[in-house]
Amino acid sequence: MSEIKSGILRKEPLIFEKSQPGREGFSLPAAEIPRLKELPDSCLRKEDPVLPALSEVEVIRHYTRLSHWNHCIELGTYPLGSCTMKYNPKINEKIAEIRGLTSLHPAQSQDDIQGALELMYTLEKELCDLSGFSRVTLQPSAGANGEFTGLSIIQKAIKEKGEAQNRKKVLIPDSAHGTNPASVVLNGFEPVEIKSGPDGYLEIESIKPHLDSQLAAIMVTNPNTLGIYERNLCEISKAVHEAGGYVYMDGANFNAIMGVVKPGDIGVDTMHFNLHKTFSTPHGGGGPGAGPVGVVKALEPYLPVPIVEKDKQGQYFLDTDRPSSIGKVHPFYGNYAVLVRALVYILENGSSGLAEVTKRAVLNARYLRARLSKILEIPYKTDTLHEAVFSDRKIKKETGVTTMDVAKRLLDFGVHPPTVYFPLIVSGAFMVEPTETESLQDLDAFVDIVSQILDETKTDPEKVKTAPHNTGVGRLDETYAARSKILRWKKKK
Amino acid sequence: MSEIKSGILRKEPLIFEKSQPGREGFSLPAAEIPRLKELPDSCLRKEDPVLPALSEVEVIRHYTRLSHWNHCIELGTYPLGSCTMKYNPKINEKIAEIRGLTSLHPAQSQDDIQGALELMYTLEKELCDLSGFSRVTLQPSAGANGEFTGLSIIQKAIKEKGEAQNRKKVLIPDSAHGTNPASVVLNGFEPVEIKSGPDGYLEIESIKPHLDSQLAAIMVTNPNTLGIYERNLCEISKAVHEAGGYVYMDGANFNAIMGVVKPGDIGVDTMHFNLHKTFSTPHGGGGPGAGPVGVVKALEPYLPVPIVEKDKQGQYFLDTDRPSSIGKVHPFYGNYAVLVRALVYILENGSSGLAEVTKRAVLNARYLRARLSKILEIPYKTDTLHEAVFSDRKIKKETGVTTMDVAKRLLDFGVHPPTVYFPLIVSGAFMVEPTETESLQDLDAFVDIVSQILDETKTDPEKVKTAPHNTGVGRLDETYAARSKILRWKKKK
Amino acid sequence: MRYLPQSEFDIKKMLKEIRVGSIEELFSSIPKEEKISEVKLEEGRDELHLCRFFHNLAAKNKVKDIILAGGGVYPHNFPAAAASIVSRPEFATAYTPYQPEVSQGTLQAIFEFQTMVSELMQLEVANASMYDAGSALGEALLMAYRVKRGKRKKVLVSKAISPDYLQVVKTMLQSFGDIEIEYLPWDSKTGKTILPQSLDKNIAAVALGYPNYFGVIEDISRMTTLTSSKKALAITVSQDAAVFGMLEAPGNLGVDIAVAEGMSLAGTWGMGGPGVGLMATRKKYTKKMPGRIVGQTKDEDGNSGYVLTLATREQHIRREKATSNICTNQALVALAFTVHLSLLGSRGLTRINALMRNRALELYEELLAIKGIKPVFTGPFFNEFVLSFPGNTEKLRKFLADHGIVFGIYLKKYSDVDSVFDNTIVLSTTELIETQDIKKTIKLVKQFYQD
Amino acid sequence: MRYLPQSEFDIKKMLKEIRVGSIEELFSSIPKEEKISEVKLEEGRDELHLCRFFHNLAAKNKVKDIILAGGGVYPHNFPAAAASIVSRPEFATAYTPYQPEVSQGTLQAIFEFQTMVSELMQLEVANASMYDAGSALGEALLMAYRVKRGKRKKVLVSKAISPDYLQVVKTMLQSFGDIEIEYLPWDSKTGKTILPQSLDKNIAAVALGYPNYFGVIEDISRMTTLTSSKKALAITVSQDAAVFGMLEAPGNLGVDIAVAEGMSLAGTWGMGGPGVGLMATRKKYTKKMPGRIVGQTKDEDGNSGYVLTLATREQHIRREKATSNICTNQALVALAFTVHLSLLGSRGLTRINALMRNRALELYEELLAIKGIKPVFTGPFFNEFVLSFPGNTEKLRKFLADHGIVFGIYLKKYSDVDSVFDNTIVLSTTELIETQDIKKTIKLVKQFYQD
Ligand SMILES: Cc1ncc(COP(=O)(O)O)c(C=O)c1O
Ligand SMILES: Cc1ncc(COP(=O)(O)O)c(C=O)c1O
Repeated sequence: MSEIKSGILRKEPLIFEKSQPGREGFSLPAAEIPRLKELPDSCLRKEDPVLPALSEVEVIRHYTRLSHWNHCIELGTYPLGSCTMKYNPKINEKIAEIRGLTSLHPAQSQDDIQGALELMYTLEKELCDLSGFSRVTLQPSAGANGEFTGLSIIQKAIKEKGEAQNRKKVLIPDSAHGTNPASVVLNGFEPVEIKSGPDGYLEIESIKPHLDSQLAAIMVTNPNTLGIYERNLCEISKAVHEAGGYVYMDGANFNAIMGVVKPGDIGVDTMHFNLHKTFSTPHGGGGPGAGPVGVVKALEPYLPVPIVEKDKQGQYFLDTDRPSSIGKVHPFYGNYAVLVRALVYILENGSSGLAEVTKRAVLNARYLRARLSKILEIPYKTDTLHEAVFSDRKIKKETGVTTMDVAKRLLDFGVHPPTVYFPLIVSGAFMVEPTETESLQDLDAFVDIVSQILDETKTDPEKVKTAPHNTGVGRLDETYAARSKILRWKKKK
Repeated sequence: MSEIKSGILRKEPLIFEKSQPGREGFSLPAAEIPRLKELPDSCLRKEDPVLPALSEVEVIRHYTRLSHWNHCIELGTYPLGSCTMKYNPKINEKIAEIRGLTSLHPAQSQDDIQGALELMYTLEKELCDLSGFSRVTLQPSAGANGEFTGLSIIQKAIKEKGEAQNRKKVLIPDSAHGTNPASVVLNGFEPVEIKSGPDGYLEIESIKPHLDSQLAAIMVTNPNTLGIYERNLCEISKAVHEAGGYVYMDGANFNAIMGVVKPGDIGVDTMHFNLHKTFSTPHGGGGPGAGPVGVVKALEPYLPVPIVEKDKQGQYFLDTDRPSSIGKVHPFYGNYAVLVRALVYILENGSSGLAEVTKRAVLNARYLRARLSKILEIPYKTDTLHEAVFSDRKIKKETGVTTMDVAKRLLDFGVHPPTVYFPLIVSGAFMVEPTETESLQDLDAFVDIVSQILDETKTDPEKVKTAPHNTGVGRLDETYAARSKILRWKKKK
Repeated sequence: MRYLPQSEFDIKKMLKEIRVGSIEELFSSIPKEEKISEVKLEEGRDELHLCRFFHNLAAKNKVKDIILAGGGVYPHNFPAAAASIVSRPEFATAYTPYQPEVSQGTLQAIFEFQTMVSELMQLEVANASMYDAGSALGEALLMAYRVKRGKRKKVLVSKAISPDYLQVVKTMLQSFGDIEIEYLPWDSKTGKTILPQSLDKNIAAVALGYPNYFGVIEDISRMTTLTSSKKALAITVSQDAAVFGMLEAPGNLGVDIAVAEGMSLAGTWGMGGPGVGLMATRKKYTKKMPGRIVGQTKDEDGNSGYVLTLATREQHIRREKATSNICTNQALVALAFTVHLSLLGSRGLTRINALMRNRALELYEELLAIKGIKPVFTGPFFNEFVLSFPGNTEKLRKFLADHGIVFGIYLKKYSDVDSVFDNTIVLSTTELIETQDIKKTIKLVKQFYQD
Repeated sequence: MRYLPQSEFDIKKMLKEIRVGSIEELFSSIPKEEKISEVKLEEGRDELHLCRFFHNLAAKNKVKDIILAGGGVYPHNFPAAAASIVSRPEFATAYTPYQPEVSQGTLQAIFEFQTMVSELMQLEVANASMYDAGSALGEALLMAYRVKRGKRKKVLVSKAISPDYLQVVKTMLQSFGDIEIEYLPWDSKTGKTILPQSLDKNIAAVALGYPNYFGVIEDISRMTTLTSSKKALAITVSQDAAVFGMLEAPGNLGVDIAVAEGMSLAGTWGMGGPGVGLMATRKKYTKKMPGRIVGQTKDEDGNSGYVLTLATREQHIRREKATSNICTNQALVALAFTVHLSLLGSRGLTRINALMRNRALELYEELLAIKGIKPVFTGPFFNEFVLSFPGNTEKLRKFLADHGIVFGIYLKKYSDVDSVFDNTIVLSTTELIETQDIKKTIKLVKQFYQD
């Protein structure tokens, strides 16, 4: 484990503030006088947009310095629960840069992009094999977009059955991610919150009251956001299906069961994958991700258009002639460059390698849980898979220190805190997902740091409450931000 | 200018110390049992070399964290005199990665590497045009290797004249870089130190005593290491030539006169370029560089083999049939990937752009000199071009603070110190070369920092003497290093 | 297993700490019958074979040197300098800046992005990015519905907006259910959308392409006069944010929500994405806006810093009451856009515009000089336009493709609306097109018609 | 002028501070007659044209998929992970670590490099890198001369060392002047260097290739017995450091100075460089060693750190008394080598060795099964060997090249010594060669001889 020292961080003004008239950082063909006379004056800009004027070196220094203010996977442990911050292999990036794979225009004829079509076809097949679904659309841009897509497919299926007026309710456990209820509303459905059982499982009993003709679907995260495998899911699925509803699975945690369980085989009708979680594509500071959606045979007709097919001659083509399709969810083929990376990862590991990845992810998480639960309160004692959620109830009562304080203090040790205050059913949740790419030493170091901080909550609680202390900037005032609403730079007059 | 804050630096153990048995970071075709029985046992290793065993993420984190301990051009001002730490354009790097330019094996037939040959041919022509020499060899790996090559060429010319026994003396001004006398010795010559004149010029009078039949050559850096243009060089060259000697110019400072003076036109017989200085190729933490050598017509026959020629059909070929050549100075074609970058830079700028680069380099240096000489002692008042050398004589006497102390204190402000204690003729030299890629704001910030440090030498000299304070590690004990000679890691027993 | 740091030895130690006998036991909470019984054991590939596999795939694609097609995907230059920043792991392997104190790099860059979007659009507030312009347009319409508190249930949407976007919008609004889309046809002469004389009271918003899919510059002011008269929202969608180097900013024309696609300036246009949807609006609508927003704030010592703010609009706080379900957005593409615009400055951006414009006019004029090639619309265009061609247009495009030219987009596939679309192509240019490329194209077109 | 941050406004301000009227005046210290009178004003190229220019150049090269040639340049894999570290500007745009407190990244990496070289060679001390193995061999011979205090003026150098290296050595020693080279011929049967029965007293060193240019593994112990008996220094030079995954380390065979080329493991082998010369020696010779050395030390608080050390050997301190003139070395290539070996570990390195070895044997055996193809030497080889071919060897190589195969190195050009070199080729393999590549090659060779 690396020792923490303190070094120089350069605080940058905004790039607009560095701008100096007359400088330029571009290299373009020679200036020409634009031929604008054919255009009505009303179309033309009267004032140039205010953009930075700087030389290349100044721009590079600005963003290089800014980059040093970020924590990232390549600097250290990043155990954000539910986010699966695993290492992003470098070979993914190298292959995604191959010009012949990406420098393609959607207007090119399908003959000229056979490689790209084959790539998408192959990725779809791999995802089908892993999940047990019969088809997968690659279009959705992220997990939430996948939820929208899956729910739209369910909606369409319901509509085709002539039940659209009635079936509006979507059941969502209280432990679900915020995108679930938000997606339900975006799809014109009505969310119904379902309480998790005392052991963190979804119980068939709590579903039963809703098994009626208004039921559209249930959205289940499996393993759920406590890291617990929903052992009743099969039974619940059966019940939901019998009631005429559908089962949507939020696949954010698919990394816990990949190679172990195929959701398509256990009653799930549709599910999204997060390629930026399970399949190692970089999170990019918040995207782009990709949220492909798998469906069972019965829902195939409703998949977004186009989908990639292969004809008898082995030629790939885009099938747009799908009359029952929900339409498009992306103007083109989704976050294609992300798809490339995911396929590299899948092919590098192979299905046997991916199953091993799952095992190691769970091994790491359970090890961390075993060690951390000696010092932190774990509200659900149930077995977990890829992550574990702790609570600050006890420390808070005893010392006044909250999960947020502990999180901020963790920053001082060069590791990223876990996800905090989610899921909502755990008070002061501290949700740890180490992923399989952390070493035993990293895990032990993380435990040691948490342990040290817990000691501090007794010996020097102020230190924890006022953390971070080593990060270039202190704890930032979020209330002030919301109140003052400074959302862009403006030229000082 | 960016404000200095302090942030986290992760101190890494040696990678060997992180190693854990059983881990691996490679992805290679499946293991095979090597067929070794045909080999005598004495050829075979009995014990594997001790190398780190780590996963990819661990290796990446190790070196990414280490990288954060470095200052570099892209983080801030790096005004190392004589080193020309200008910004290294990103387009150089991108083009140098084009597979078709570099994935070539020297055993390929010349027909199959026409692009690479044309590239080298073009670079040679460009360097000839810029310098006034009739031919340039691209083989030398760095400036010092260029010095060796140029001197070998001179030596060969002398030999061909039958004067090899006599002509052994090479005159070197006392302001010269250490590589100059070292190269002279490596070439079997005898260095003779020449005192610089009171204004920092090389004076014809100090040369005269040596203009005899023992004179092999004079090595002149122009502009010299004080940044002063050697106004007597033409006259000196004539005198040297008349005495039967040759003129070698150390072209480390060619960036001060590129597009303004052609050394080949003013009496210089041979000169090296530093592509990693003048032509923007990255310094790489100390290389690889490239030190092409230009020669006048008369010295052409002695150039290293091969050289690239173009035949009447426009085909490029390697000419190795050069009976008077000194031979090779590199096993292949020199630091080829560095040559690629230099040509990108030359073609992006064009000759007019390069002349402008020179002007701005001198402008920046003179501006810095003008401002710094208000607060620092400048021992030579003579006009300078691309750099300026200051002395610590006064501050040292008054406050006990040395150039080294000021240099170390500069580190605390996130800028790199200038070259220190060189040239040797200036006591406590502080040799500043900003290069053209620093902005006015960067230059002003540098002056402000120096000024603040000079104030500190009066108000708080201890702070300066014990600097740096913000760099993750304090002033390192070089004497201890030399004494304890710990030059590699060893397994603890 | 280069990504798995657990050695056999580590595993033993860990299992002991967990108090289980084997890794398999860790999965005992999963009902046996749900576990995959027979795993297809496909082997992985080593790095060498992986590279060979993907180079083979790449060889099955044909990269074209001259791309005269746009339609939302404009092959702009993307400088090596910008690419080098985007690939820094400090940016690429971080996530959403939930912990601002160790995410100032990402946060400040997004704040700069918001400022740029706001500047380009001349609208006060921009968010941290949407997936792409198509879904952003859908979100804008939903936002208008929210601004009107769900009381206006109809939106007027130009049929001359990119059909790729319209299909996404249609899916979104259909799923949402409570909003009716009325499509506005275009004038077959001008190519401009036919706006109604006045608006019904139940109209929440009107949306136009700016420029539209045919490259025609719509009468944005006419729309905004109309919308403001009935307090509806005026929305524009632009297929390439670059045009705002020279085209009047939507905000200055009275637009309420401007969305645009940024990927063409962000180096990610290949195969059409990842995109980055830009969205800007008036200050008063801030709380109705979807997506993340970064704001400036300070720490206890008064040091300035940046944080995600106004999160009460978002799903993780408001859940079913959120303004959108978006969570992961397109941050790295937004960064690429930001760094590129930082290098360009307004001078670079207008330079690009001049080149786009002038090459487009050259192409337009030289094509029209060929017998039988005709303009389709009279409306003004900037760098994208529609022409009709004699003979077999598919053959022409194929002929040119075989010579390395992507000759626009064949409009036939969108001909469900108007029969004018037989043999018509929409063409466009960027600064990557040189005069010599146009000469080559013209020569080949002539050759095609002569043969 | 994207690299020049000075605006017109800045320039005015700066000239004023300098107190000159124009930029031209800044050059007034240069005699007028020395200034270029008429400057050829060649325009620069913008990024787009620059890229086009170099892509055109690249198109004039033929990249081959199957490279069966070595001769000092071995196309090993270079993992994307290693490349990503090397391209980090923190490493690439720093210089020689003159200020150790802000160069710990470079310094620690070099210290790790030195450790690896020392481990591979089993010699106590390694330096921070030389330009390439050829010049490193020259430096090693000069070092031996220094160790012998200039009193032994002759070195014995095997003629079976790479001719590319020998030419560099010859240039160096010829220029130096005080050392005579006596070349040792090789045995035309075994391919091993013929060592003398005993050494003269004036011999400072003996140098062998290990393996030699023919791939033959020399009797290193015989050489070291010989040298140690006369207190001369034994030197080996290796064309590819990778072989020390399986070949006995020079240090264990009694070698005093081991040099090797590292570029083939550092991803920079294209066109033969930048190389990186590895050099290791015994502790007692440290002060005679050329090049930079990094050592461990501490700061006032006892924190460990790394610095350039033992600089009194070097030109910047000792000037004409330095052990070498080397200043800028090959640091970034050394870093690439270090990161690659860190990823490989000894398991990866031996894996590579097994693949190199096994493919070489396959190729060797399958070629020998073809009528008329014969081995040239009987000495043991590892992954590089010499065969003689019937018919026109140049034609054979060309035929294979046209099918994407670099079929070894034609030895004809080194035939000044021995006529055995008509129609002989030295072939080698790395882990990038697959069995299917060898099959393809064999098929084509057979086809060549059938036609
Ligand atoms: C459980 C769960 N569901 C859904 C999502 C939404 O996925 P995305 O951010 O890719 O839209 C997340 C993301 O954090 C999640 O953790
Ligand atoms: C004046 C001068 N000459 C020669 C050299 C040696 O050049 P290189 O380091 O490229 O060998 C230098 C390098 O710093 C120098 O400054």
